[in-house]
Amino acid sequence: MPEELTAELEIPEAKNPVESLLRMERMPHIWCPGCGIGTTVNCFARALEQSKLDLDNVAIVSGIGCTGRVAGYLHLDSFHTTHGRAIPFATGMKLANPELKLVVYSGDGDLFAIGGNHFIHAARRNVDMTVICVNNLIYGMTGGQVAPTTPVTAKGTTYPYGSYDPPFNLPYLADSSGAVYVARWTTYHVRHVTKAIKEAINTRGFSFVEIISPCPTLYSRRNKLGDGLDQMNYYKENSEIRNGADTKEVGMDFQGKIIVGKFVERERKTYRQLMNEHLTNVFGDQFTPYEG
Amino acid sequence: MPEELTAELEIPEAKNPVESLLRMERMPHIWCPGCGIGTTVNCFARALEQSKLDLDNVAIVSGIGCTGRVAGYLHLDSFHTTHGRAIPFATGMKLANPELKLVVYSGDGDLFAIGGNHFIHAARRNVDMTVICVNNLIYGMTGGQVAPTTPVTAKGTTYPYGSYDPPFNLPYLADSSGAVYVARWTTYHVRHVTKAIKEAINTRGFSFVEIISPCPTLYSRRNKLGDGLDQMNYYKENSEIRNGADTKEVGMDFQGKIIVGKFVERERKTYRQLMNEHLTNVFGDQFTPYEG
Amino acid sequence: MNADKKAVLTGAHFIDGDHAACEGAIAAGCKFVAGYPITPSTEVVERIAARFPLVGGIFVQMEDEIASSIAIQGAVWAGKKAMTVTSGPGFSLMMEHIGFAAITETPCVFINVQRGGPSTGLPTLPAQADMMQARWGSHGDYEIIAIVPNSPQECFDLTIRAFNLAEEYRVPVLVMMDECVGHMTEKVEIPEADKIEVVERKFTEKPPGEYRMFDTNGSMVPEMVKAGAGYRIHLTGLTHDDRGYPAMSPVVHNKMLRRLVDKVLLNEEKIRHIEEDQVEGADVVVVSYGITSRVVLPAVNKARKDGIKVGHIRLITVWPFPESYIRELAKKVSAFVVPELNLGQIVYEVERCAAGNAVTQLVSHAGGAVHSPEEIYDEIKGVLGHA
Amino acid sequence: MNADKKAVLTGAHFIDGDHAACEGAIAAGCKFVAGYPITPSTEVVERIAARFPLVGGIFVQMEDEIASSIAIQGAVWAGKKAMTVTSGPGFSLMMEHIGFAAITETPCVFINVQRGGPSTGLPTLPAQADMMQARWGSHGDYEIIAIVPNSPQECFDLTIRAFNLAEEYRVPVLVMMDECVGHMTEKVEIPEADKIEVVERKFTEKPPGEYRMFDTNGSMVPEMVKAGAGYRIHLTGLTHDDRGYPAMSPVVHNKMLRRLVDKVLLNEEKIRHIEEDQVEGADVVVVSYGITSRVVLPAVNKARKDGIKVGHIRLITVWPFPESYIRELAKKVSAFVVPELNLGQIVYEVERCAAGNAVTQLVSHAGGAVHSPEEIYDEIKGVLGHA
Amino acid sequence: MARTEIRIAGFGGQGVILSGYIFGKAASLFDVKYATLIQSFGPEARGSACSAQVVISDEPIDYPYIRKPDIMVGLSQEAFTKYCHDLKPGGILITEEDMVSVDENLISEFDHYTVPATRIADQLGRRIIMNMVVVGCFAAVTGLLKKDAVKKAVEDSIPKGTEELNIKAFESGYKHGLQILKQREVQETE
Amino acid sequence: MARTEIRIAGFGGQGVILSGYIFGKAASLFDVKYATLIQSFGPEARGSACSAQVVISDEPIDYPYIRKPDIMVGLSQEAFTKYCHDLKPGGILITEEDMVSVDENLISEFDHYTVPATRIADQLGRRIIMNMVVVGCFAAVTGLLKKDAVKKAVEDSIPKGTEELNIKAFESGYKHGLQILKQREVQETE
Amino acid sequence: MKKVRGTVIIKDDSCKGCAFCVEFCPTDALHLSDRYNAKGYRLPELLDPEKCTGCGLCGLYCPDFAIHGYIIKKVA
Amino acid sequence: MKKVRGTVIIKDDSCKGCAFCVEFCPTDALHLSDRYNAKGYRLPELLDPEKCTGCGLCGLYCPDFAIHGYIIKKVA
Ligand SMILES: Cc1ncc(C[n+]2csc(CCOP(=O)(O)OP(=O)(O)O)c2C)c(N)n1
Ligand SMILES: Cc1ncc(C[n+]2csc(CCOP(=O)(O)OP(=O)(O)O)c2C)c(N)n1
Ligand code: SF4
Ligand code: SF4
Ligand code: SF4
Ligand code: SF4
Ligand code: SF4
Ligand code: SF4
Ligand SMILES: [Mg+2]
Ligand SMILES: [Mg+2]
Repeated sequence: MPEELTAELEIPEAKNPVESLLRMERMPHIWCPGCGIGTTVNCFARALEQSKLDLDNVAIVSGIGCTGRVAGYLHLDSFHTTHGRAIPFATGMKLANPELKLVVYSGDGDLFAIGGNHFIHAARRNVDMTVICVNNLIYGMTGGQVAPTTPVTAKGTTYPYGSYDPPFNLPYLADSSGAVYVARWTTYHVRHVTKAIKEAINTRGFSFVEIISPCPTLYSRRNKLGDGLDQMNYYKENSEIRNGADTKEVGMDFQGKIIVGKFVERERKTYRQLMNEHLTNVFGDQFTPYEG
Repeated sequence: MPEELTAELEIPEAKNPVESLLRMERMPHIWCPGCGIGTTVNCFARALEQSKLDLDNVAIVSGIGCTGRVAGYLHLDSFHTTHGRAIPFATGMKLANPELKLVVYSGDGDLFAIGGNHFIHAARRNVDMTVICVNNLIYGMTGGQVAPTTPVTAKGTTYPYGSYDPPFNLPYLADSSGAVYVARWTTYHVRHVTKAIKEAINTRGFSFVEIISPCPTLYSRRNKLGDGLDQMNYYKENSEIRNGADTKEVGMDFQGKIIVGKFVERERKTYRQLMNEHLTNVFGDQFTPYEG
Repeated sequence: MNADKKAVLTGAHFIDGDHAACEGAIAAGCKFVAGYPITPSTEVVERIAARFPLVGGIFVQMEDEIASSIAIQGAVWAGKKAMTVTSGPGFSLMMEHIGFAAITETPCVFINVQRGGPSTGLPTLPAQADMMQARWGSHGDYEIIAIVPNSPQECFDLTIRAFNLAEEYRVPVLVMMDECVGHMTEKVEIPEADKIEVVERKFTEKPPGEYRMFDTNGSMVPEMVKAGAGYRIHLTGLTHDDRGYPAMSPVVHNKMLRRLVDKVLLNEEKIRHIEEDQVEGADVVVVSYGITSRVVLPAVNKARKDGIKVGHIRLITVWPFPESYIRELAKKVSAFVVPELNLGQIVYEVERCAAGNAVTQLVSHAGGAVHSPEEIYDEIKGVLGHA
Repeated sequence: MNADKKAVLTGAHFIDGDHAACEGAIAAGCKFVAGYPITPSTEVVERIAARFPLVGGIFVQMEDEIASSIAIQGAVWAGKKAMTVTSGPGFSLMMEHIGFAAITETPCVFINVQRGGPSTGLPTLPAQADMMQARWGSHGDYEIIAIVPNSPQECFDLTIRAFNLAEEYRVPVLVMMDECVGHMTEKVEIPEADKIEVVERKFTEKPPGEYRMFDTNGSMVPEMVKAGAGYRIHLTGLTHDDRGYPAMSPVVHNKMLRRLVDKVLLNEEKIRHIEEDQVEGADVVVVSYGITSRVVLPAVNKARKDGIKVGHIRLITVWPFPESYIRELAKKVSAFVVPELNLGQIVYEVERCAAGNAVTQLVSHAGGAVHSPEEIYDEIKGVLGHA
Repeated sequence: MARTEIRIAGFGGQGVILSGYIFGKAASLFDVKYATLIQSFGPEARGSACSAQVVISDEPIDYPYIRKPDIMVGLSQEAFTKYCHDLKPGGILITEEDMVSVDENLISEFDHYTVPATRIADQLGRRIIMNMVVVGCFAAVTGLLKKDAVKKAVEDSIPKGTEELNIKAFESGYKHGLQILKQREVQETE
Repeated sequence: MARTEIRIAGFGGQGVILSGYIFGKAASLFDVKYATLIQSFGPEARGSACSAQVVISDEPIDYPYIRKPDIMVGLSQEAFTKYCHDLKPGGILITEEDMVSVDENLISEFDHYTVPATRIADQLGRRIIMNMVVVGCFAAVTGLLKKDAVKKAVEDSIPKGTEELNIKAFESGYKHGLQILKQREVQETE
Repeated sequence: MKKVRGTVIIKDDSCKGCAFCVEFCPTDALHLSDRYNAKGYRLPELLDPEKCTGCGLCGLYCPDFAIHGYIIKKVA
Repeated sequence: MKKVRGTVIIKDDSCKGCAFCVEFCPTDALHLSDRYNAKGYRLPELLDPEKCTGCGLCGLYCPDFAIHGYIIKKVA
């Protein structure tokens, strides 16, 4: 900051607003230059702030991966579990204490490779939680292997000549499994991401936000797509906002168009609502609702 | 058979046609009176016969469950694997020997509870195999617990006051994961089931046939729905054939209408086709296609 | 603390071991159970599912055992007591999360109703062949506590004890039942709630600023907090320092691991739970556990009638293994006879601790049924050349 | 049989242990690899993925380790040699399928590149803490073979040996590497294809009518067939009879289990692979394996210079444990020193077999790094009061 | 009373396990004895021959399975054939009169009683309570447990609202048992 | 030659590991020595300070890690600061001239050489080959390995098509190293 | 002479009396008889041989592989 | 006097030079300077203070929490 200015100004926000949500003692974080994960954390922090939730009641659960490290940097009750198992951990937590707001924050490999079953089952049950997936189209933490999101022809270390393994269309999978809120944005769309996260955590039930995010170190470099900034510009130029799009239609190709937007927003009773209503029906007064 | 008749007749088919496909030395089977699994086996046997496949090249893979025991009764190369893992076993087998025709034959719990992830991933990859799911809406083998297919309000031992756990709509899940052939029938529709299985095994890619089937011992009895025959009559009276129906619309309610039919039939390259084409593109002559 | 009156089914019941274990869990204050059906354990969760709506608890049937074994840990960090229940194949799938519970010091209970293995094996018949798996089945070094009931009554009693030990030491506690005990129906006396001692979780009294997650303040077991209490904790399965933060350092790893292990091993005498019968002055001592301990009795009685000085010890807590106890005993007796419903597991520990001071003789039964008392009798006689 | 010329990368290479293991697998005739990435093992499958399209093999990245560990068994029954590769957390997830491979006698190879545990632990740093898990991690009784390389060269050599042993005994064979060996780069000499001995699968020559799947005809290992060959076999993870059919009977179970275990244990001497150094006449013998065996050398040399009669044995095959060998040796030496990158695992076996005839001293390092030679030296000196 | 081993065998749906459960419960909750019930589980046990094993004793029961039953109750031919060889020579054998035909040779080896339980149940209006007739007969002819204890166990083990019918069945069975005993006494006196 | 321990340290992207790989390969494939290379892995090792450990010896190498390196190559300030304390007193220290400033006190403890590798690489047209300059300099000043062996290892370890440039860089580094040695000789002679 | 086109074979031992065959025979040719097999299951029987067309549907339904129908080639 | 509405604070140590802030500042107020931090990353800098509106977008983009912009309440 130019010196002349600082001298004469009051500085009302000398602290980066995200910092109040971070464990600053753990900075710098491990993410690479130009990695988009940190950007998503900014959005998440703003969304949380705007949501006016009591932050003491927010619990973050991550699996394992570069994105999985998010939990460790957030100054919230945060749980860095095992690879793929953030959702069932969060399910246990949410069912055991309905007062908690559960946010699962993890990577595409974690949530949809090893963790795919938990995702579809939690969505089916409509357990009240928000799942944020930072989709960098690759396994970052382990060094750039192909993920079930990697577009065909893109290279990863395990498909070094280009992948021929057709990827999932995540919003479609979420939609067809029963998620009540489904949106996709990229790290370029910081304001949309913020809004989407806010909407998702304010939605009762299983909500899902996918954020396409650059992994310069492993995805872009190997695929000769430049650095993080190049990916961001690709997102900027090739994203098409199509709110309400049929999720069937939003699959992604290698460096093709990215359909973003809020795709699904619907009402469904949560697992706990269904349970309480059903058991009250059956037992009337005798039913002892779970106090916790 | 009335005695007068037998005396004077030539009996051209004294052997039940299904017997040539069965390990008769293992009969009687373990299935309860009125259980529909045996009926599906009849259909499967007919379908296989009609398909004119070389039966030595057909491999059956089951998981664990009442339906899982099918593998053990079929006189084919048959594999009774672990609970939920029939599909990845079959994936390994098919990729290792493309000459084999792979049929996964298992229960709803096996394929969609513990095995759900393998199902969606194999469908995504479009590994060439046929998955036959005998959906009795319950875990039979373990004694009648609720499955991820059990309709809400139906009782299982683990939701003894009626389930409030919303079930999957299996054809929709299969469809959205990428299956190239998706059909649902009931054990009442024996001819349709036969035809569907035949079509499925003749389709290249990941095909899926769901067969709704009675479990009198555990599902019907606990839910006061009578015996196997009562369930069959319910299927007869409440099924509606709607070929080409949007799979989104074919979810099932407790004793409600059952939409049956062939829902999906589409073309997609199989995993192996994609692989061979891609690697040939990359390597030309240097590519050494897998000889197996 | 005593058990919750409303939840405890005080009185005498004729129920099987699975159901008794369920009642034990409820009496111990368990409020969350996640499970996935598997023979011969399912009756535990079936009863839980029937009972919880009336006593205030949540049962959820998860999509598999992996999910169950981590969901309970989520519930624990939400402040509840929780358990899961399974048998061999499901137990194998839970191994990763036993390690997670160990490294995160998450108090929780796993019930394994053992059946014949390996793999699908003999689903409806008993075995004791997951005993070593209970200790060694997850990767890396860690210690757990494993206890083995031999009757429905003990399924009740020891499930309570399991929950109590879990809270006391912040370890996963494994209740290693078997099909025979699980499916056997006997009288189970459930005491009045205020006669049941229940160990409550030791939540810290420190305010958020002062609390450090894995700082034990000189004791071996750190105090807990729960999510939503304002502590803003971080929990990880990575090697971590006192604050709970990842630290990829051999030094931190060493410190963390040693405490995880020591809090169990150095407290072995306190955790120890052994039933002794005429061990004083015995020539031969039978070392048994679980259902096998009952089959031993007719054999021991017969041998005693023959004039053989035979003692019997029953390991109720099998892990941590009562190492010093067996070491001392080995110096006094000539032989150990170790009957197991497996091809030899706990006998390895007995033999090791005997250190050549006493002969160790396995009486192996592959499972599917229990030993005949004669098999055991023969070894008691044979081991010292009485035959 | 010899290796396939086209596939073998004959020559001297400067590569790491992971890559060497990949080359070993290819040389051994492995044609199918299913895997799921995990540090520090991923380089094995990454190289496989790069090499297979050029030598005719299929690599598939599965959705998780559970899928990988069963997909390879499907491939084996389709007639191929197959393996999977993982590290701690993934290894824990594979436990159920190690049991399945054991009971179905499916020859296959699992590589576990050990890292610090439990749980996520120290993902990028070495340990030897899955050694007991390798033997006991799946439910039920069974035996496997586990071998432990200490250099990239051995990663190559022993991976071939692993495939050969798998075929010979029809068991899962576990190659228990560690992060240090896996990521260490050294010279690896790959011989000419016709110098590499490869054991081919023993397919039966009996016609379909006469062949019984698990009839061993007096040997201990039944002959195999593959799917598609007209035998119409049935394979199950349930307890099964000679035909491979389920038989829920303790008698059948006993027969089946004893053979599964005996074919490994009774052949222990044949499978045994030990490197001995100045054991004859030694007072103290260091027993080591894997990377630790290299760290031992400077310590042993120093102790010898001090005049201590110290021998060194390195276990290359750790499971089946060379029980009779250690038993005999214990009678001749005063002490064993057992350094391990864990809190004590194989030392339990050494101590048991020593049976009080020799002192057994663990030198434990929690992992994350290797021992310093001094730690080991101190124990060599200390154990006999030389200090 | 020393250890008494009992096997009840029939096919699924006959209430075999419940019968065993009632004996065990009667002994351990309403009489002053110990009891252990063991049953077969699993799909293999569904439908076809199914059996309950009960051990009753004055002392704590160690070995939980039965090895040479003192008493056997056979309710179906298949089950009877499968298990009858185990019965201790001289042991008590109770069979359903219409369901099981017992070989002459065997009868002489055992202390044999038959009970037309199905017929009696049919007369009472519900075949399903056949097993309570058997329980009643068992109580009478074995004298192993106090009648009251068994009756209480019956009441305590059946669905609410069906007490009357079940107790009627029990009493009929008990009466039938007493009658046989009386006849025998008469015969023996003669 | 006895066991020689070498550390090369810098930040990610500088080709630190490749340099170590080349030394090891040169020694074990193209010279007649043994070599072991160990590198740090993982996300913690990405970006920031990264290091390669090489042991070279005439005899088989037992202990694979370095403990007190005989030689250290420092390519970034951060890495240098982190690792320089390990270096054996009197050991050879090679640093990148523009990237690393070395404390006067330290210089006197070690046998210190600097190489303007980045500048030289820039002159040759591609900064990325900076590490080959370092390798060349290392070969010259340490004399540990035959020059030819190192050169061959360079050729054998780089992407096809880049040989010329890399060898040029190597030769420049080598020349620079020889020059320093010569200067020293001169100085010492003086 | 009667016109018999088809008939069925029933394996008494295998039947479990579910009555699928009886219910779904398109010509109502079968009925549940008064015979029970050794396991106590009530057996089906061809009530009216003339009705049977030998369509085989009973066999396609039978979960116990206990019945199968077929067309009679040669009629006496 | 210049009209300065907003400004940014940059933490040099945290920056990794990705240039997200520079690229996506809606008013192009930032540029990559010639300064490098200790880790060798090139640092952004407020090129034209007048342009900065204090919209905060740079901070929302910055993956390293190294920059944040804000509206100046009191202008000298
Ligand atoms: C059971 C298990 N298997 C594998 C791993 C290794 N592993 C760690 S993170 C990861 C994938 C990470 O990819 P993703 O979830 O997309 O996160 P990213 O790093 O890309 O943010 C894998 C395979 C593990 N830790 N545990
Ligand atoms: C890992 C594991 N978990 C649980 C089980 C127990 N189990 C066996 S079959 C089964 C479910 C069977 O349900 P389904 O697949 O619907 O088959 P069905 O019996 O209804 O045909 C379960 C949970 C097991 N064998 N293995
Ligand atoms: S590897 Fe990729 S995802 Fe991981 S921190 Fe680096 S850039 Fe981000
Ligand atoms: S339990 Fe149900 S599914 Fe299983 S065999 Fe019996 S009827 Fe069929
Ligand atoms: S063959 Fe056809 S017509 Fe004849 S009995 Fe069977 S179903 Fe009826
Ligand atoms: S369908 Fe089969 S089992 Fe059922 S009644 Fe007919 S013949 Fe018997
Ligand atoms: S606050 Fe807004 S205008 Fe100012 S530099 Fe940042 S992005 Fe640009
Ligand atoms: S966005 Fe952040 S890390 Fe990137 S250049 Fe700007 S201040 Fe530096
Ligand atoms: Mg990712
Ligand atoms: Mg089912």
